[in-house]
Amino acid sequence: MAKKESTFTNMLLTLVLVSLISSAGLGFIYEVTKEPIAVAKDNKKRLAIKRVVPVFTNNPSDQALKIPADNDTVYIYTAINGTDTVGYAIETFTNKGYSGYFKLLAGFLPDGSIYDIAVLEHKESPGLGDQMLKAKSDWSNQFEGKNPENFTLKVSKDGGNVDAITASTITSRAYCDAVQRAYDALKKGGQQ
Amino acid sequence: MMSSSACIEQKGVVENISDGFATVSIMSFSACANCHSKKLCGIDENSQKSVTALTGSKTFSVGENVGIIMKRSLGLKATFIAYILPFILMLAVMLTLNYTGVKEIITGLISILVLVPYYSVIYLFNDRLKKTFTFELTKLE
Amino acid sequence: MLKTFTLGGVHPPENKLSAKEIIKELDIPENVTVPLAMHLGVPAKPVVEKGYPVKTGQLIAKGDGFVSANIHSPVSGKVLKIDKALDVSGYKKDAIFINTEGDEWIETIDRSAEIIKDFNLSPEEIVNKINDAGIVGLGGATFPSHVKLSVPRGKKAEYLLINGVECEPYLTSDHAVMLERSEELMVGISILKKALKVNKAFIGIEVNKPDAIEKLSNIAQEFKGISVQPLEVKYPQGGEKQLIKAVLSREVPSGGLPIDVGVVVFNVGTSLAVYEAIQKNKPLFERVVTVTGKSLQKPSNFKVRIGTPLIKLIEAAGGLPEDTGKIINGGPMMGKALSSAEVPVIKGSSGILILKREESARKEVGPCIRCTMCVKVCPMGLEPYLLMTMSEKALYESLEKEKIMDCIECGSCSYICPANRPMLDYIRLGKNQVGKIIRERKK
Amino acid sequence: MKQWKNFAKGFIKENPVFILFLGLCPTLGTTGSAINGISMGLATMAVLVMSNVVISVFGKFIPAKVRIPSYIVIIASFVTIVDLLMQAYLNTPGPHGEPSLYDSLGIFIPLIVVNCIVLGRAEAFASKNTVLTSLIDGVGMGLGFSFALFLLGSVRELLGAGSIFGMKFIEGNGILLFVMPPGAFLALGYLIAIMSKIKNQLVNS
Amino acid sequence: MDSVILDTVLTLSGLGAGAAIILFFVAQKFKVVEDPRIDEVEEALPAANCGGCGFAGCRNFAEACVKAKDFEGLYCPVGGNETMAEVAKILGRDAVEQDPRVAVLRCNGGCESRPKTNIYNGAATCKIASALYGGDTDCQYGCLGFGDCVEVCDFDALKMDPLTGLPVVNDSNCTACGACVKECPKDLFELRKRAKKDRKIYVACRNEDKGGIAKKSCSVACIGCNKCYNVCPHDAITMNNYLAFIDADKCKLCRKCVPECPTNSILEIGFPPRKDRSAETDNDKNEVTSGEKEININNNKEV
Amino acid sequence: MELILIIIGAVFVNNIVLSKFLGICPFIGVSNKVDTAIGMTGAVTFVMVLATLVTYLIQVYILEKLGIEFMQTVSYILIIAALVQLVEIILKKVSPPLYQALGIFLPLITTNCAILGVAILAVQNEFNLVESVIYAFANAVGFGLALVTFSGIREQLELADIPEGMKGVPIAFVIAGILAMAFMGFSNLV
Amino acid sequence: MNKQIIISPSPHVHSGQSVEKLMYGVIIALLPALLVSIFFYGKGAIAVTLISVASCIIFEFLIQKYILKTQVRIHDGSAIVTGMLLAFNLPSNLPWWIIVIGALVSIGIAKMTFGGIGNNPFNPALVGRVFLLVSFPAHMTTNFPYPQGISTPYISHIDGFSGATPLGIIKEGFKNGKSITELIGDVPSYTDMFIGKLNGSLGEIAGAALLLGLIYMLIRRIITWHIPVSVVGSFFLFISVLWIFSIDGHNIIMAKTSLNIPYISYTNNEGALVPFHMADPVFHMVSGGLFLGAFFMATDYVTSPMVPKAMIIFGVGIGIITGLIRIFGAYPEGISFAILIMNGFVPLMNRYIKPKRFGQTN
Ligand SMILES: Cc1cc2nc3c(=O)[nH]c(=O)nc-3n(C[C@H](O)[C@H](O)[C@H](O)COP(=O)(O)O)c2cc1C
Ligand SMILES: Cc1cc2nc3c(=O)[nH]c(=O)nc-3n(C[C@H](O)[C@H](O)[C@H](O)COP(=O)(O)O)c2cc1C
Ligand SMILES: Cc1cc2nc3c(=O)[nH]c(=O)nc-3n(C[C@H](O)[C@H](O)[C@H](O)COP(=O)(O)O)c2cc1C
Ligand SMILES: Cc1cc2nc3c(=O)[nH]c(=O)nc-3n(C[C@H](O)[C@H](O)[C@H](O)CO)c2cc1C
Ligand code: SF4
Ligand code: SF4
Ligand code: SF4
Ligand code: SF4
Ligand code: FES
Repeated sequence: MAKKESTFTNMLLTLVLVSLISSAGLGFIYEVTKEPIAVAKDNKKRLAIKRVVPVFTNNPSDQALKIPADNDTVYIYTAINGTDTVGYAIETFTNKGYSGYFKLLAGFLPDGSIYDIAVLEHKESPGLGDQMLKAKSDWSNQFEGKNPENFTLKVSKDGGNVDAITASTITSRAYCDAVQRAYDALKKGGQQ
Repeated sequence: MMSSSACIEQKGVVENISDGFATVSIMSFSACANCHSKKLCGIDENSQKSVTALTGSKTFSVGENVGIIMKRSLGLKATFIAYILPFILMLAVMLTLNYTGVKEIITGLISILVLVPYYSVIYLFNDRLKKTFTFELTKLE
Repeated sequence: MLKTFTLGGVHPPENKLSAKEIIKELDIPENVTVPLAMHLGVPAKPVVEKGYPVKTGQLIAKGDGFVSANIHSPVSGKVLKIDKALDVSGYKKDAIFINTEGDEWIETIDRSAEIIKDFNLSPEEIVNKINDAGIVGLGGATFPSHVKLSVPRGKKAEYLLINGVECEPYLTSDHAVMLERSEELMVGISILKKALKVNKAFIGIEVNKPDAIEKLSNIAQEFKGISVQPLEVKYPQGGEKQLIKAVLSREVPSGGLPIDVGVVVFNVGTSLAVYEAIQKNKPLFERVVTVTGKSLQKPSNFKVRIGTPLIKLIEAAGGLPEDTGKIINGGPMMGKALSSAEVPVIKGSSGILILKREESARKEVGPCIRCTMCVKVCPMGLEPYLLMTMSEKALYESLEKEKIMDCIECGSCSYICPANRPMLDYIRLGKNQVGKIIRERKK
Repeated sequence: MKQWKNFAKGFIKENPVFILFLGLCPTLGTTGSAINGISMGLATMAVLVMSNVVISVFGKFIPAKVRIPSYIVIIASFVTIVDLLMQAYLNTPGPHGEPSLYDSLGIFIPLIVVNCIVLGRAEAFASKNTVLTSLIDGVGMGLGFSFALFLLGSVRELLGAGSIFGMKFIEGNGILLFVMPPGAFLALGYLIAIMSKIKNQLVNS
Repeated sequence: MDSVILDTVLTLSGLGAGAAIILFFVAQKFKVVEDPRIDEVEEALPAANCGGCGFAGCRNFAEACVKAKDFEGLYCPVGGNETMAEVAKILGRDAVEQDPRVAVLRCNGGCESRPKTNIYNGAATCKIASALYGGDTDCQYGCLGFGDCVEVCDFDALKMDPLTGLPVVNDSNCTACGACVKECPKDLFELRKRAKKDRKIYVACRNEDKGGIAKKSCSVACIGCNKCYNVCPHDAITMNNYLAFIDADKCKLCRKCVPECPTNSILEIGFPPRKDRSAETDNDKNEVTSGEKEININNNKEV
Repeated sequence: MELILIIIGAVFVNNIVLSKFLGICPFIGVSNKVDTAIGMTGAVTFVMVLATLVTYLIQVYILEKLGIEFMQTVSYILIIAALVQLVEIILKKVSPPLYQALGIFLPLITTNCAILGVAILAVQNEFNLVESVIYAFANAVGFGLALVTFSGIREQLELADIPEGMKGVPIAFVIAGILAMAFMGFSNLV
Repeated sequence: MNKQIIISPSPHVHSGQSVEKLMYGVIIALLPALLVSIFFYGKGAIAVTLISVASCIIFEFLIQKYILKTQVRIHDGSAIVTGMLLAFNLPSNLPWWIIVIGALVSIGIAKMTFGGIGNNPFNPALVGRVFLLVSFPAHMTTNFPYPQGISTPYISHIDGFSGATPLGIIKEGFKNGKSITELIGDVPSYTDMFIGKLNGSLGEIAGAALLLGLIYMLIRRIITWHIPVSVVGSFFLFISVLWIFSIDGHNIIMAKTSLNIPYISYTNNEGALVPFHMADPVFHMVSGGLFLGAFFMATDYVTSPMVPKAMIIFGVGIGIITGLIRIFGAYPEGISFAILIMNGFVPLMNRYIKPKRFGQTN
């Protein structure tokens, strides 16, 4: 099986052929995976929402209510089970983290009490600020079931009801700030 | 080995000799050259390059193993002319065009195309460069 | 502020034990061994054979080429044999063995004590006479003096520097010469001035020899163009490059010679030898040697014949102490440790130092902690720690670039190193190899 | 027997990471945890096996001078396929919202294409050997690579987070540095030293 | 669906074609690819990178072999004839054979036969010590014993014998790379032809002093008495500066010279014990076994 | 200002080698000599910037226009491979002596993952053209900074007594680890 | 009989200087600071120092003896220095096992991996310290006990047993959007900080005592002035320039806090206090580990350049990077990082910056 000679046409032909077959195959796989990829992307938000509000049947991420806040936007997703509104998942943020910006998804029940909160995006320090993650500590559990109406979203140092993460008051403050912003947006959105 | 000497030496083989100049082929190794597994990793693109060098007063024969010596500073100079300068040119053109509000695609294309005149200029300066970049040959025992 | 050189330097304890001792003449030994290689350059060729009768001062070996020097018999007697003998190099090399009979000098030598101040030879005649007399540098390097006096074409000597620094601890022979032979020394310097056609000569002396400074300063007033320059005490001020820097603020360029900055340096002993050769027709066959050491009974300065076994000097100074650890030809910083006390005095022997056993042992070597002390003390601005490591790893190319050849082997680096690293040992090795490579390249 | 040797060499004797130092970027970049490490290893293995097979079949028909670009195209295609598949099926976030496998491997998936192991094997091995041998070689090398990444990932996770595969062994955090970039370098450095020692002992005995 | 696939195909084919064109020119310009035989030759070499061949490393040697027309001056002492035959096969040339050689130490002045007269206290390397003086014994030709040679041997073929203070060559490891020959400042190593069963007879001394002096400094020194020279039936021995030298090429290992030497400075190694003199000499010989071979090393005791 | 932040970010805070783990092979392989490291940095700067420029245009004006972003990997790698070779040919054609000098001085630039990685990251960060190019440049500088520092340390270690088992690659990684740790001091600088 | 005399190359005498003497000199220079620390922190300080020094010595011994199988040279005192300096960089209430990990990293990773004393490119104590800082941020940033048995307005004002250092308080305050005027009440006065009445790591609290140590080392000629002066000087200049730029037309005045402590403050033209988001240079000089780093850690022989000119460049680099990290970075204090980063450049400096050679022709 002698190797092919490297003439110009041969080379051109081979490469084009290889490209052709590869790209055809790729295009095919792309088509096949297009759906699942879209679903997966969609699922990500859906799954996050699922974590912070009770069981729902609609697709909350389809319609989001946009509330402008501090030069940015807070999104409110409404979770509906059958016909009942079972909760609101609110994509909120803060700029006051130790490393500035981070993003939360705060779930509220229709009565305004907090159902659960998830961190979407953050750069807080490992070992300190990142204790706000569910995966790292139970700290964020203290918010569950609290209604900001009568639960001051401030760390105890500042006269609020929140116990700060050890050695991470800044993150704790920022977290409260973000949740408060979500709550404010919910209030505002409720008025709309 | 620590090489703090002012010159670099490469080994090569004399291919051709004509009045005062010898063409020597040397091995040029890829960035992976120092990696001892280059043979397993196919990127072992060592290619042969030939270098023309002054023979000086010594006499060489075809097929002889020789060393090619070049001043280290020349290497840095070559890098500068071949890579750094065009890069600066490219960046300057791009920033200027961008500043004057030319469309992005045009800016991009012109920035690339500016390399054409640059290398043409180098082509014109070839004689000068030839005088600058000279190499010396040594005998190897 | 006293003048001194700017870069580096150390100040080891001076220990000038024999500073107050006047020069004593040592008895002539029964046998002398005169090595043929007592100078830098090609060994001399013997002009006598076994059984030849010789007189004191008679030429027994002739300089072989330009950089070489004549050798004269230090005693009168009979040539016993010409054979290999252990000398200060630590190797056996050719030497002329002479059996002493009486002390009959050749007639031309003027043995009177009178100091002759006038001289009227031309510079060329002076250089020739110095060549004939076999004078080599007595400062230690034993470089043939006539070579130094023949200034190469295109260069011009402006100053003559006389090296009376004697910066090595313990040694006092130059000091003694300056004190006791001051006037002859001055005449010698005048002769050298004439030979070099220079108007100005400086005698550099460290301030730890105040009596010498005073005495020479006084006498210098009689001699035109000679002045004494007191210097701060700092080793290695006696190194010619350092001395030139200290006295004249000139820097001999790297790889250059003093003459490149218009200077020629001679040792005081050499100057005295020049006086004796020119004014008294006396070739170089004896010299002043310090015999010293803390354990020695009588540290002394002796005037001895070349070829005398060192043991004779030591015996005259009270005998070899029980706990002797090292016998050193020269000072503690640059001198050479000898493997035997039987080796003969040569032209370059300025002193014999006996160290006690506990002073002699080197301490355990540790890894370099990069404390920079060696760099700070190196008078040549080198990085000894680096030179040592590169020598160890045989990186000769890098060594050359790091200017290893500039090292004057003063030993300040090894002296100071807290990790007791034998830097100079390795630097010498490196210099050897690099020197070889350079010579090879020149070919 | 020979095939077995061919298969087994990737683990210690010719381990791509510890002995041959290939594919170091993904090795360092994806071993924050054991699971990420092993996933990256397997993804690489998938590409390696597929490209090895394809190239051992078609390699002979490719002229020498376009060998490298053709291989690159083939490999890049497989990489893209793996990328797409992972994006589709391995893209679910963890129970606490941890990033999905696809997200945490990030840029290192497309970078499989420049992993020397893949191209190197294609060039040096697959193009000269039969399909079966190439396949076994691919699996062996791929497993060796996965093993290395798994080992490094486990060490880092254990030291850095006190867990392996997410199973906690200690309360709270470990030595955090090990899950950060510097820890990757340090852990790999010492692992290489240890593994080459083991290898030398194996070779000598 | 179609448009995506079409776009994909078109884009990639375009790029592929572009790459092909570029690469074609690349290939045109850089036409010579490294001779693949270099790799093959390198593969065949022992990869010791010891420099014994005179090249910086095995690869350089491989290049030289491939490029040179014949094997003149090219020999890998480590791989020996087998390797060179293989290299020759790869290159389709005739192999050149060289006699296998082995290093021998031409000094036998151990601590007892060569009493120390000084204590050396400088940097512990032979090179530095030899620059300083002849050595810590009266013999300035002999081994200094700091083991520079041991350091440079890449093959574990040398080790210092703590009893004698001399290096010992392990014949089975020695590849005759010559590193020790280059290293020793006293020039004490010689590469000698390997004879059958690694037997050898050589004068283990380099002392060029006259007999009396030599004998005084070392009891096993060659004193230049000419006795061996006179007895050798094959003219293998030459005398120079009161020192005998046995030419390995001429020596037929007849062992006649050995008993002649009044100072026992001729060593015979690898021979069965002599019958007639066994009673006297056996005590003085220290049987050292290394591998399967038996090597006799004279233990430097005065007879 | 934006651009300066991009530069500081890529050079110090998220150094391509020490914190993003790209281009480790040349980092370990070509870092024995300081001069070569400097030269390599120059060459990599040019290639990285050029590659990012071209891939940016391809991405925005072909792949995204056609909606085939998934072809990123394939097209980038082909382009980069061809580009590197092209530069060599042009240099050779344009000025043989220059080319020869480079040949003696530098190893060939290999398409390593740093170049591809930076091209992809520039797209992922949604930079515009100028930002992408500056980003590529900054990463090249970051690469150079790490490479040159590192080669300096390794050159010095040639003279040190490294324990046998740690020699070579292991010690290189330990140094890289400590260097990466030191660079963590820059975190959050931008 | 021939006496065996010794022979060796020259020189035949030695200055008597030794590694031990130098190291014990450094230890003596560290003692004043240690005493101040023990005075203020009590048993904690003693325990941390003892654990650190002991583990450093033990690790060095074990590694030399059993892993590297080289000569054991713990007697040279360098492990003690490393141990002390590591301890000086730690809070006095650190759990013992973290200290042991730190010592293992210092000696095992940063020193012995490279072949032991003299070979390590990075400062061992600092590698250990930064390792711990990154690995155990909670323990290493916010948990510094306050001095015991001392009552200063600052300490009595604070509740709790431990907290962040003044630098940490300032950094945290700025992050929370507070101005220096609001924060200054939470930190000690300048003089208190200088003499050590503050919370911090063992060695960063006593500027005055460290200064004493520096003077001792300078007199004994253990170190030269170049590095300490250039670090502190460039740091001061850098911070001053930043500060002056950010003052931006406001007036500088000496004000008094509610506790009657003088501090530097700022007013606008109307004489009203203005919020200001940078601490003044004096504050930066007396707080944090600047002196410890500049006097004892940047001067480590092994990891600093060999030539005065390079030493100054090295020092200036440290000063500026420290300032950058303190003002802009994530960490309240940056000198450890700054020294480690500049350690990385030392080989390049050694390569390119050569001493002035004798007879150098330009
Ligand atoms: C490297 C480093 C990272 C930090 N990361 C965070 C963080 O992510 N979140 C936070 O709130 N504080 C962080 N801090 C701030 C300190 O822990 C700060 O002192 C603390 O927020 C004070 O809070 P406390 O009042 O709970 O002690 C960090 C400090 C350092 C030095
Ligand atoms: C090859 C050589 C040539 C020399 N030529 C001269 C010379 O022309 N003029 C001169 O004054 N000294 C000359 N010297 C002598 C040196 O300057 C110097 O005096 C001698 O080497 C001893 O130096 P030292 O005592 O500092 O060790 C020469 C030395 C050597 C080795
Ligand atoms: C380190 C060093 C120290 C020296 N010390 C002295 C000294 O103290 N006295 C002296 O006369 N020569 C000393 N020399 C030799 C001088 O450099 C120089 O060779 C000598 O003065 C020239 O004179 P000469 O040729 O007459 O010996 C020293 C040389 C060196 C390298
Ligand atoms: C002036 C001086 C400063 C030192 N500073 C340190 C230091 O900061 N950290 C350290 O681990 N060792 C230090 N040492 C001790 C020693 O040099 C150090 O352990 C070496 O780096 C180990 O190779 C110092 C020693 C001296 C003499
Ligand atoms: S004096 Fe000694 S320890 Fe100090 S730098 Fe020089 S060699 Fe190293
Ligand atoms: S011996 Fe050489 S290197 Fe050492 S201090 Fe003296 S001149 Fe410098
Ligand atoms: S044989 Fe030579 S190199 Fe070896 S120890 Fe003896 S003198 Fe040294
Ligand atoms: S003993 Fe000498 S010749 Fe033999 S292998 Fe060792 S170094 Fe080479
Ligand atoms: S450069 Fe990244 S894997 Fe090799």
